[in-house]
Amino acid sequence: YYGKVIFELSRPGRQGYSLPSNGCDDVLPTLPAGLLRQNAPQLPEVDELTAVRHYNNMSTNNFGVDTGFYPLGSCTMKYNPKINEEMASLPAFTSLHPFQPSATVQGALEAYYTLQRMLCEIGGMAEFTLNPYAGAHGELTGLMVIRAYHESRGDTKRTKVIVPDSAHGTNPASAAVAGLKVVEVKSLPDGTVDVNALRPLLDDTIAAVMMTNPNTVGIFEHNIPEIAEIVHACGALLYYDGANLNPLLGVARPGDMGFDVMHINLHKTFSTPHGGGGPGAGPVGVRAGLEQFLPNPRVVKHSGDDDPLFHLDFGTEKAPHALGRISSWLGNFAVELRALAYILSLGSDGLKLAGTLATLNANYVKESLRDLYALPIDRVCKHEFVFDGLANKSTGVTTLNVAKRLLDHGFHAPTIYFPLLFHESLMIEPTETESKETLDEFIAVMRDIAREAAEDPETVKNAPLETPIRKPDDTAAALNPVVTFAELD
Amino acid sequence: YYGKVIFELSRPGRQGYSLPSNGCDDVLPTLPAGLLRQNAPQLPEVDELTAVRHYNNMSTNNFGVDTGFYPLGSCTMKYNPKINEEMASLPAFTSLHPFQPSATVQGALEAYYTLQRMLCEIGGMAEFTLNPYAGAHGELTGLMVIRAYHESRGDTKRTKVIVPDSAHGTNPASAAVAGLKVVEVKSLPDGTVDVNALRPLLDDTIAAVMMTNPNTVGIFEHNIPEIAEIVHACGALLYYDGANLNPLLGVARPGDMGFDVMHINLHKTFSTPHGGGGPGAGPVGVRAGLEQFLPNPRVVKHSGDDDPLFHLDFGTEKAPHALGRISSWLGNFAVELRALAYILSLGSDGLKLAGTLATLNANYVKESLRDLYALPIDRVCKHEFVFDGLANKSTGVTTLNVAKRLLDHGFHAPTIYFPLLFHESLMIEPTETESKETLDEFIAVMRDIAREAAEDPETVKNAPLETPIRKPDDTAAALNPVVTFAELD
Amino acid sequence: MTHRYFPHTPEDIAAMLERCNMKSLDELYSDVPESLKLKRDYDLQPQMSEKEVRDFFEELAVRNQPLTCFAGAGFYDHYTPAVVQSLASRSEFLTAYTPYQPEISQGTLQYIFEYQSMMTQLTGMEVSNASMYDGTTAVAEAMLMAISHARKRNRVLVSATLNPIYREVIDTYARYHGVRVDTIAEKDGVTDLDTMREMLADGDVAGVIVATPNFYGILEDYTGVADMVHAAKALLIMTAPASTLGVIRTPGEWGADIAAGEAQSLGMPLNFGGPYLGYICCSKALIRKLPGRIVGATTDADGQRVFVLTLQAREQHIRRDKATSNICSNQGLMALYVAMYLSLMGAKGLREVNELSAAGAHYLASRLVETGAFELKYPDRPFLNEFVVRFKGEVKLADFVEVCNSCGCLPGVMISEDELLVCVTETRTKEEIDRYVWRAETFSKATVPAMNGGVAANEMSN
Amino acid sequence: MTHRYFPHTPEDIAAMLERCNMKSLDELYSDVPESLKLKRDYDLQPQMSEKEVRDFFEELAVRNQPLTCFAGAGFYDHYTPAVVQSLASRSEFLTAYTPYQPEISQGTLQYIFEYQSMMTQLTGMEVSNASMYDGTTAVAEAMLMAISHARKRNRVLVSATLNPIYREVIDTYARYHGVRVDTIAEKDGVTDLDTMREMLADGDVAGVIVATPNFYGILEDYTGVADMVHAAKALLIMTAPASTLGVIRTPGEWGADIAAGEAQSLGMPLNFGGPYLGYICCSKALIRKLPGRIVGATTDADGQRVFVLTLQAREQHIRRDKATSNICSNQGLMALYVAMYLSLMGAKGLREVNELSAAGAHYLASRLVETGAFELKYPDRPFLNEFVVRFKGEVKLADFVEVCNSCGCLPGVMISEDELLVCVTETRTKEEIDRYVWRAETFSKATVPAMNGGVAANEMSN
Repeated sequence: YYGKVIFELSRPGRQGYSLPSNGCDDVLPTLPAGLLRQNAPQLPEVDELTAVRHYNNMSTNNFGVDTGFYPLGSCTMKYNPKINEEMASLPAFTSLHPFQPSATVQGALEAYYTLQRMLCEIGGMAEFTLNPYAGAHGELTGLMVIRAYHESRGDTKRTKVIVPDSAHGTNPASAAVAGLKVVEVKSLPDGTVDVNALRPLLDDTIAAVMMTNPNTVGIFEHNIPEIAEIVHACGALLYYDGANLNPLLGVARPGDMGFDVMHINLHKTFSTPHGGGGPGAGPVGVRAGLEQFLPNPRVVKHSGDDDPLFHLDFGTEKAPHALGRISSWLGNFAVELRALAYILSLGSDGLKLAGTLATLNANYVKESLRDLYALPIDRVCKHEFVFDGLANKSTGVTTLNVAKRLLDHGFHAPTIYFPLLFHESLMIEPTETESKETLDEFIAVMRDIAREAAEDPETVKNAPLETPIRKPDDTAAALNPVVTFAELD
Repeated sequence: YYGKVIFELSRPGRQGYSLPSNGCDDVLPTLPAGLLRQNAPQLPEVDELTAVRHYNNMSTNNFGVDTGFYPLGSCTMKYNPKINEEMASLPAFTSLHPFQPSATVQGALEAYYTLQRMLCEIGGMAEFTLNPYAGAHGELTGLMVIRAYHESRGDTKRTKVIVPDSAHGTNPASAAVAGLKVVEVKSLPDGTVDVNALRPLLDDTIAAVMMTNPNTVGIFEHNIPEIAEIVHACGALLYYDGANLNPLLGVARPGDMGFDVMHINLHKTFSTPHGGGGPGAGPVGVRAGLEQFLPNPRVVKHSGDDDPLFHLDFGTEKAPHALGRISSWLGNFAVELRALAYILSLGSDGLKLAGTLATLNANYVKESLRDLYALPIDRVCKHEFVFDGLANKSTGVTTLNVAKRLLDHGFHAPTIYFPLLFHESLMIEPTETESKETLDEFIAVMRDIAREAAEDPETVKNAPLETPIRKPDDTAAALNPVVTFAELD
Repeated sequence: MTHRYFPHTPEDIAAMLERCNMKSLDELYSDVPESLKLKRDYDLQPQMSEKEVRDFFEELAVRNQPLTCFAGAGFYDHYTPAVVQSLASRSEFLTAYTPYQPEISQGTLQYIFEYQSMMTQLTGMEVSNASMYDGTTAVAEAMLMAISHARKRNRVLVSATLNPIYREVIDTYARYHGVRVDTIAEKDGVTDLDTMREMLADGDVAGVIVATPNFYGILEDYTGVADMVHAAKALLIMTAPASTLGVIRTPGEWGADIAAGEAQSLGMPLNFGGPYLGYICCSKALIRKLPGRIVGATTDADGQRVFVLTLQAREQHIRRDKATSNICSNQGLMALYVAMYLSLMGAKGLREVNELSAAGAHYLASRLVETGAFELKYPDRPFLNEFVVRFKGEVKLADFVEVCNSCGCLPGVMISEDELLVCVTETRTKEEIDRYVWRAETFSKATVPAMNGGVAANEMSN
Repeated sequence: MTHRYFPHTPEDIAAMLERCNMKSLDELYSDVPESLKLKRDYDLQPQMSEKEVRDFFEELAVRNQPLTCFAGAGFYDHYTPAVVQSLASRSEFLTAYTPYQPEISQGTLQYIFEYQSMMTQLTGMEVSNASMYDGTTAVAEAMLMAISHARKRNRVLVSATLNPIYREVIDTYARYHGVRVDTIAEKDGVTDLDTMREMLADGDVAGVIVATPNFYGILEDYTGVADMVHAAKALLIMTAPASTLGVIRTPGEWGADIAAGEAQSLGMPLNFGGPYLGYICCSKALIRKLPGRIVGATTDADGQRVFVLTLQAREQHIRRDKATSNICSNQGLMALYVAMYLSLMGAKGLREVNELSAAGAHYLASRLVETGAFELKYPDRPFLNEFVVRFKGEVKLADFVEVCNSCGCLPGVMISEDELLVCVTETRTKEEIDRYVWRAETFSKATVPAMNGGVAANEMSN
């Protein structure tokens, strides 16, 4: 047993809590028995120290950004500043009920409003909503905005979305959830969208074209002005997936490139912690003319003398075309506070530097390894780049092997087998918060692995060798899913 | 290199801070150059993430109570509740300057006063000061109180302190710092003070007798009433070292046993975290009649209607005999807050249970291992007990070997080679917050080690085998001390 | 130029550019057409020191007014033990991402497994995913599961007693996904089961969505409903605030196919709306329709029991436009909150939470009625810890709410001009409840209408 | 009876008692004479739930008034980066004890080694211990070092410009240790070196204790003092608030033998007086007189560089009554604060802290003088960020202080009826300073004496 689950530490009669009495009579017994549960749930019974040790020690089986280098491509694993955690934990924010009257939450509303305006400036957009909970939720919201726009014009034929073949899986999946059909457009060998392949796909059934720029192989889509022109010419809107915004901070804005709708992953570009898979946040921005389609509620600022200054707009009056509500309230508010703290900390100068250094770090790693790893697209990259596995294909060592061998050396693995453009994709995104020394160590290990693959391929194929667990049986897990403690023998 | 030191991660030009400008002119250059330092100190230059990773990963080279069982005898390594950390971190406490007017710190003063009163009740004393910073500092303060008492009576011959041979080193050391000579009294084979050996030592040169009860071998000094009587009869005072108060919570009070002066280690009995060696706190209590000798400042509560209610007394008026100031202010205040939270959480019932279960745990471990380890004192113990190494002395396996072998099994070692009564002391204090399962695991490992010592003594002698570092060379360290980075080559 | 978050010294930059065969940082952007480049700085302030950031947030914070909370309406002021926040902030949990590399992610994988185990116990269902964004989107995705499961049928029935914000989100998802949503009318605060039966008979129903306790806090009796729904070959989707599942009859016991809803009540602070956590559990038969990540147990090369992400073939990164959902990042860390909260509370603690909450709520309800200022809207319906009162005073309920606010109290959520949805949790003391009652008493007797008639009252939706 | 901190179930207790051949928990205390047993419960409340504990402390907290701090007098409101508190709360650091087992304590040992390295850099001395309790006890123990080093000589000279609370603690230690403490008079705010020379000539001096910046904030000129002291075979002990050592001439540069003082200014919150950290550094020749723990580097069996507690033969647990000091637990965790604070700040950051503080202080001093309400007590003495002003107003200084307090400001520490010791750190903004000045201006012009004449003013000692 690598680690017991908490149920295995449970003993009847232990307890890890205590509650104050409120001196009121217990009324549960007076409720109709048929409306109450028959058996207590099987939950652990542990004292406080048992729980503390359990989760404390469990945490040490995890690797985070604070542990070491985490070059997971497309995920922007940059440093998450501690001050942001502290600010988001101020009781005057954490204790607010969402339905408190606006007059009692002016600070919170101003935080939301301020971040909204900052994102507009950064994205080159007219308006933002912070309500979506994650990147994929932002995509869905953005596509709904686009559909609302077309519907408002009575343009109901537009039922398709074009996505590049290099796109992240959330793009087509979001389109499907939004009730749109997906049409894939091919990429050129240099990784950019093939404008000539795109042109014939564009007709009056196309609601939107989804792109990310730089794209998932880290290449700037330099044809974007032309693409924007032909997309708009056919009456469709251009959607910007903000997953890769980081390298463009301070340099170029999606709005200026011709994108109509966009989302931003606050947990990537604006450094909110990834939390083992969320909570993130996926604010959605729109260009002028599309504001009225954003979801409700919205935070609005009244004119100068009004008190209170910030209000909630639920949409009926001002935005009859709004797409409705896509989340409980104003999104993952505490995540938004962290992003606000980050943007304030960096400021206009720091943001530009972040983008530039992220790009520098990626190119540095690329140039330092290109002789040993296959570089299918040999161009200046942005925040990330993709190798197609080892250059020497004769060893039989796969990208998976390389990734696992990296674990043995104390690094998190890059993203592997994505994008789907290449068979052996190994997608590396160092981010700007990594030092040259860290990159040099990573480069040295990657070079060692390449050498080892040639000289002793079996060792690499058997990797990882040093991790506390090795080669879990994924097939067995999927064949006979055991997803709860009750199902364990 | 097991771990680099932060200096080795430094690069000129990096920085991990930023400061706001206050727009005032820099005046440093206008100060006389001869009063300023000539060269900048050699300190690290690192960015924030480098520092975070460094200290984050450094922490994982440590073993704490939250990691696992820590049966370090005489140190009472019980669970440190998280709520206490949170309460002690409330900004309305942490931001207070010590010299703020009393009217602006009434909550802080009340916290101090409340804890003071609680300790009086627990210790059976008339008055407490929380000003001493640690147990040893409390001993020193207590001995000064005793000297101040004798001096106030013109009784100047009393220059000696009697301590048992089983006493912790701080007892004689504190006596020496307080300008007193140490006379050692022997223990009986059962670990208790030999009253017959004590009696002839008592004369009019004795200022105090220092004892702890239960003593350092975990045995209750059942002759304490008689001892108190003869000590008092000779005009000396009886000092209680509170290091071992934990098992007596709710059961017996030093004041009721005849002790005149005592200290309490808040970080032991009242569960403030040990912090790798402090900060602790060593409040000192006195019986009625000795209050006026306590150090300044003191927190006093005015009568009912006064506003503000709590005041600081600096001693001149009310306590001309006070021993003066022994610390900057009111001790380690944030540590006191934690102890207060702990006592409130446990309450009268919980405290008694703590003492009882600590005693139960110790006896349980003792009874479970007595066949394999030498038990020099075979009596009911209190919170801890001492083995004199393995029962089977033929193996050559020492207490040090056993301790190191425990590290291989994920346990912290007990206290070893203390008390000095036995050659191979192995002093085990489980504390009340450990579960029977944890104790059973420890017992099983201890039994395995005893078996291994018989069957394969070399393995045990070579322990630890599994720790990240092994057998550091203490002799080399002491022979040629390298205590700063500048001294490393 | 430098920043505390960036380690690059000028020497580093020079050396790195040289490796890249570049002369300046600008060359890194040689691929970006000049016409697209922003020729100015962002119109934002320059970088702030940490102290200034702190001052900024503290200045915002003082313009919030934390209130003693008698509001629920889906989000509850339960007590979170200090351990939860303390352990969840461990950087190994906080700064990791999706556990793609199980060898160095057992921490995340294991707490998700524990979370799944606990949520299935609470809901009485067989399987759970790793979390959804929140309750509203969890129920909306449950609806999509039903649609996907039904293949051709395209209609969903939703009880009128469901929390209206859930309904709004359902409507949004349904509208674009092409789902028809029909409302099952309510009768005296509960779902009209006769209407439901008739609507099912109309056919084309893929799923039925009901709640208990419902939006009004009423415990509904769904006896026979599962059979009725299943007879129509539809799926029954039930929702409840997760904490109440410690005592109320579970979706599993009612025979539901999917349990989905909000788990904020299991240890998450109110946080002005998020992050929260949506739970979604279902029968094992539906597992391949279940959206999001799922963690399963397996063994590793050394035979150790370990945990991995499993059944990923359902997910967006494999199935793309055929995926069951587009969810990718979810609320991972909040699942840790739930796992730790439920570990500490256990079944007994969760029961006590509900007992105390219900006791306080029933006490407040009867005392409020006694004041004469309020009457219960549904006096004959059983409720747990939330109830609707109708204001009988001469002045406006909004004014009462405002007076309460100015006294540091949030008396509930106004659900109409004269109706207040009131909630009591275990964090409310008798004194706080009595002060509420006293305020109601005083206010109802006051002849002068409330103070400043400014912007009033709680907003939930307009 | 049970408690959330105790894991014992009734079954556990029964099984454990059985192993001990006992029938009841009472038997565990069979060795305690009945006459000594407490026959009642403690007169304390019964156990509290965590929520009640929280409420208790929050109720206390509201009766404290955090003030914008212009007070120093040994304890300074410097800014602590969020990283420090966040990392110091890692349980591996927090819940460990003295690193007796180096194999599983390298975390603690390494940060102490770093701390020692940094403090020697700051003080300009060769070696440092692992920490003392605070500045006052560090200087008192430095005095004991000098006494121990001198063997027969038994007299210590202390400058009158030393912080009086340091002097009080020194006097206490000296009194019981049999040390004679004589005061070197001050002249216009600085140590009178002529007097010092004469007193040294009287003989029997083991050590001389001086400060810079001294209690009045004045940077003293100790040129020639080390030679003078050493000529008398005494040790020179110097003290300075640790943060100022980033810019002022160091004890090492002045030729001191021991540097000892308070390091609270290196990242520790004010915390109403503690925990702080006393530093004590000395020449390598004195290392065996140095009290407390010392960490040294060595190698392990595999040749790795590792850290251990070293020179333990000096310490109380070995030497007992022959030990150099009785210190055992020290301020371990606060050494981590210092190590992290200085890692982040570096020499440049520490210099900026001092630049900003000094700039603010000099600005405030000149503006206060301009108001006409105050004059500088030592107008010709150089100061860094702390200075003494004399109140010239018609009413009482105590009233001014009280007015400031009521406006949320702590204007300094009153060191006499009409003298205020004022400090500015980098955390004070220009606006805050200007508001202070405005208040002084307004107050000095006001004809009415201050409001309620209640309990006034700052207390430091009576």
